[in-house]
Amino acid sequence: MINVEHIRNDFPILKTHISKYPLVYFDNAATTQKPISVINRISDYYSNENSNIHRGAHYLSQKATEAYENARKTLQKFLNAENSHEIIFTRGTTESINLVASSFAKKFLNQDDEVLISAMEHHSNIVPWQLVCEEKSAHLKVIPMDENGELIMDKLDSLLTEKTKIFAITHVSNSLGTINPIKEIIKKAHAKNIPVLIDGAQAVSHLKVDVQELDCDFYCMSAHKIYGPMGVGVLYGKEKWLEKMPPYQGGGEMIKDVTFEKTTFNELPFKFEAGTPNVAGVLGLEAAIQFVQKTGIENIANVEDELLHYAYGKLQKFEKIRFIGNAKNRASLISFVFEDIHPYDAGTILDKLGIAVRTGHHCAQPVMDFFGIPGTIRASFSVYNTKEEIDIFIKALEKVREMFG
Amino acid sequence: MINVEHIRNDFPILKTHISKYPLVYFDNAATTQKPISVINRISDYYSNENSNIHRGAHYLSQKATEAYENARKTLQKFLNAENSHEIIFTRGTTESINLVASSFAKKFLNQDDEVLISAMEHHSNIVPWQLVCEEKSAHLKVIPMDENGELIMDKLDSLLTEKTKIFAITHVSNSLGTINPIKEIIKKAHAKNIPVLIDGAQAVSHLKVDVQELDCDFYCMSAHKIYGPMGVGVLYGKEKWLEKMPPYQGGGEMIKDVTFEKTTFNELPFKFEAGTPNVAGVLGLEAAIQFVQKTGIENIANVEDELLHYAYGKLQKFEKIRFIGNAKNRASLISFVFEDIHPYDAGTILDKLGIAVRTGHHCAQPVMDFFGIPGTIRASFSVYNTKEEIDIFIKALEKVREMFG
Amino acid sequence: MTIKEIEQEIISEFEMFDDWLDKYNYIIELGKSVQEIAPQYKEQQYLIKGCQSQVWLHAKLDEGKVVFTADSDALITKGIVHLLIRVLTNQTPDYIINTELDFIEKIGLKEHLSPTRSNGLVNMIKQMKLYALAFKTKMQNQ
Amino acid sequence: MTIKEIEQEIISEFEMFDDWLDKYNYIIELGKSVQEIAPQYKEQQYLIKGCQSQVWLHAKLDEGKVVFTADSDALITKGIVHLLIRVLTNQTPDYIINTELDFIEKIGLKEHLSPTRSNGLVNMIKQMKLYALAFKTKMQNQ
Ligand SMILES: Cc1ncc(COP(=O)(O)O)c(C=O)c1O
Ligand SMILES: Cc1ncc(COP(=O)(O)O)c(C=O)c1O
Repeated sequence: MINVEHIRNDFPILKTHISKYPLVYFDNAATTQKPISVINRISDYYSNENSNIHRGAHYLSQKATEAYENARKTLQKFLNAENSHEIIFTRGTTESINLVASSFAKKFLNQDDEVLISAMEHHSNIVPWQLVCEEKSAHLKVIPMDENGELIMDKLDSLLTEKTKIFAITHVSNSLGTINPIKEIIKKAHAKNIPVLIDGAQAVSHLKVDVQELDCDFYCMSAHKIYGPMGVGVLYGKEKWLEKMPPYQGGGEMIKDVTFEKTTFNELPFKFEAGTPNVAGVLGLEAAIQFVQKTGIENIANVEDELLHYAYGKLQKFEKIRFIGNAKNRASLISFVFEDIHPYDAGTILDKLGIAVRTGHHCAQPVMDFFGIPGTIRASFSVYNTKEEIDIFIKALEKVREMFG
Repeated sequence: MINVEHIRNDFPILKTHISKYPLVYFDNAATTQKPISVINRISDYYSNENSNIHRGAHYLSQKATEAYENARKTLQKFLNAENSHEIIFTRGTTESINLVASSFAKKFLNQDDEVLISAMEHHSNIVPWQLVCEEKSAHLKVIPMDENGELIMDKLDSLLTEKTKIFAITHVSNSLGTINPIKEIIKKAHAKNIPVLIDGAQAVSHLKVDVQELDCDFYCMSAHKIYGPMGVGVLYGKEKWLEKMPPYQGGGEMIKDVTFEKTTFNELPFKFEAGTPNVAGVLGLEAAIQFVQKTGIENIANVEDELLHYAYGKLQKFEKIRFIGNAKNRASLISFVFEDIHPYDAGTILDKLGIAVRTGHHCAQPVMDFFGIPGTIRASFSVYNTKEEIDIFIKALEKVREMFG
Repeated sequence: MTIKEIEQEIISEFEMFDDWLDKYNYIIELGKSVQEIAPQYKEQQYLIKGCQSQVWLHAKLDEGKVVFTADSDALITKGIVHLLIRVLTNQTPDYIINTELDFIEKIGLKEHLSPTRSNGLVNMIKQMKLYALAFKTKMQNQ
Repeated sequence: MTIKEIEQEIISEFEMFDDWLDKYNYIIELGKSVQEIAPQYKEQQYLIKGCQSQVWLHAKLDEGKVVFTADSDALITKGIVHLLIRVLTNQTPDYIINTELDFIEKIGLKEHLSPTRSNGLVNMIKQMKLYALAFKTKMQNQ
């Protein structure tokens, strides 16, 4: 079992006060807070080990390179990738998706082809595909969802056609909490030889992910959403695809030989890692993964699920509350609106009371449009949150109802 | 005047020993070390302020957003850009150049057009242009240099033609130390209405850069080469170009409105900053810039120039030494080879003696090919280096000569 | 009254509150009492979009003075809209263009005017000045 | 001698040195004494490219044993090349394929075998095993 008090002590920011109120941080789906081990890993790197990597014959460079490549192996094990060179370090989920969209499209997307996404995607898994579809005169197709925020799986068969070149879908919705049945989805797509990219930004901090078991072709994640630093992410890609795809960015690291006439590219993973990598960030991510492994992803999920159910129970009693997203299988976030109170108003008062929740469209405007709302109040829980914090939150919501009711 | 001992105390890593030898870090052109103010800024951010930005109505998010946007203003002032929205935060110089190459080419580069670069570019300012030229069936042209590592300016006029759509050139060469006469170059290009991108990776830590005075169209830099963290860089671009250029990556932050049918993009600078930004990294960069401003860029340049001349004087006496790059106007780095000793051999022994220099092609293979050498030994100095360190370096080189001579 | 006088009046009103709760309750009351914009102006072309809340703004020239009406979908935004209008409506274009407002900061609501708050208010103020400028130009050309 | 015996011999030789300087001087001596590869093999197709230093490697089969010759442009690399050849030359393909070398680590030169050192040595060992495999296949098909 998890000792939450112990874990909270690992996170310096949780001692913050917002004017006279203790911080209640329920904006974990936007970004998680960082344990001291992550913060220290970065400081230690810059204080003792900092060097550019992969190129130097000197000691620091050698050490930094080893540390960086070890982090790649840590990520390989975390996602259970077959090969460490299938792990590409990027700037975040958004860049991972853009890398695939751009590079995959260059090679495999042609006029009148189709790209399939779902109705509950984050902008980061919509816009990159719109851009390449426009460039290639291809079409973006969308698998719809129902009122509960679950995909209408019946539609899948007819949307996966011989024109579909790739299917990009989120593992967990950041606005609804829905956990999609991606294993089944991947199987269906593969039956028609369609590769699948999974946006795992919201999933990896809550679910055990095994890319080989899922058999997904690409998997994307951000370090900052799983206790790691900003400016780092991961793209997992199956070797067979990454080998075939042309490079994304050009520069140092990703080349084998350069002349002005002709350049040959380096092997995986370097082909896709142009420029000086974010070594400190990657080591911070590794420390974050170690925090997750030490704590146990199942333990984390248990804590979070318990918080989710506790919060649901308490929220149910509010008048005029409408939950946005009622999927059966869900991650630890609740989106809701009060029918008579604007999310901005609620958010402002909650903020004054020290509670950090997200209000607005959560970078998922099409989802808001679908439900006919300007935005939601979203509370998302992490392993360091407590029932006491939820009680504070509920009290604050009562205040909100009182003020605007 | 600068008190170097005082400055050295600001850099924790300088106390490191490589086995029994004190570290002599002369690999500053690869990456500089970080002052404690930068390291602490990052830790403090994660310990007290961490939040996602631009989207939240809550206190932490608001504070983080303000800090991030203030850092943009700090960078604006540092480069003397006209507008703060002309400052785009990227992952580094490599990404800044790729962003321009990709986005500019989409709009302005057509078949049989030309892109001009120079013979002394880093791979990061060669390969992105090769990639877009190949895609667009355009041609890459190269302005040559002479045996001293200076551009042959006479050739410039005939290479800047009505076919030239953009001219990308380094401010300071990382392999030769040459400071190019970019102001004059920009004037010549502008006389023919050709925009100019400057690769400033090696320049900003040594020279005062004023983008308005230079009148360059784009200027690129990496935080990690100017005492800042890895994983952050800057693209300065003139508003008139950035406005016209299509977005590079798609995702959160860079949009105004998203529907599945049509997306409208956000205004500058957000249009080019897709996804969760590296807030901690940007604040670390800001702290680095403040370190430079506090120390004074002229003071830094003076210290570095003095080290350069001191080292030159001492190196001159070696037998069979050949300096690669003898430009009159140069930054604080020396590239050289011993005619009878392979750089790898020299580098290995220097490393054993605690001296971190770079050996190899420095991501500038065409430069090495030009001089007919496999690589060089490159010592690059920073404000925290000392003459005593150079003495140690010279002693070590004597040892090298003794062992291989 | 001049803009500065109205600003001062508002500042005095807000000095009465010694905690944020009373202050916000007052803003909410103000929000509820906004004279709503005429329905024909609650349309796309009068919309100032924010990421979080939205503002509709209409302006007309009446005997050399600019008359604003506005609305928002969020009550707190609406309360602040109410204050902005109270200060700027019925003033001459020139005066509107040349006056820097600072009462919002002084009554401790600055955070709502952060460009990153994206509630439409920053752009509303910009838009009010643009209207004033447009009317000024129009008057000069007459 | 078996590969393991030669490895042991080398390890004993290196145990004599008590500082790195003597060790490297010895490697440099070894580098100078490498039996140079025949000029016709010092060509592109025998080249194993590293970012820092390069290795040329040639292999032939002689009475069921693989005979390696090699060269490098850097002396230290050449010294290590010398040691690798001393261990693996004149052994049977099978034996070469199935033996994991560990003497480099034991004599404290592991850093030169880091895949990121890019001096060609890692790929040289790979290439030696590939040659052995090729010869083995060839012998089986005869
Ligand atoms: C489902 C989902 N996809 C993608 C992203 C984008 O991640 P990032 O902003 O870290 O690139 C997010 C988070 O904002 C998300 O929740
Ligand atoms: C001249 C020059 N340009 C570009 C780069 C690439 O910078 P980065 O690797 O930080 O993207 C470097 C440094 O490696 C450089 O020295």
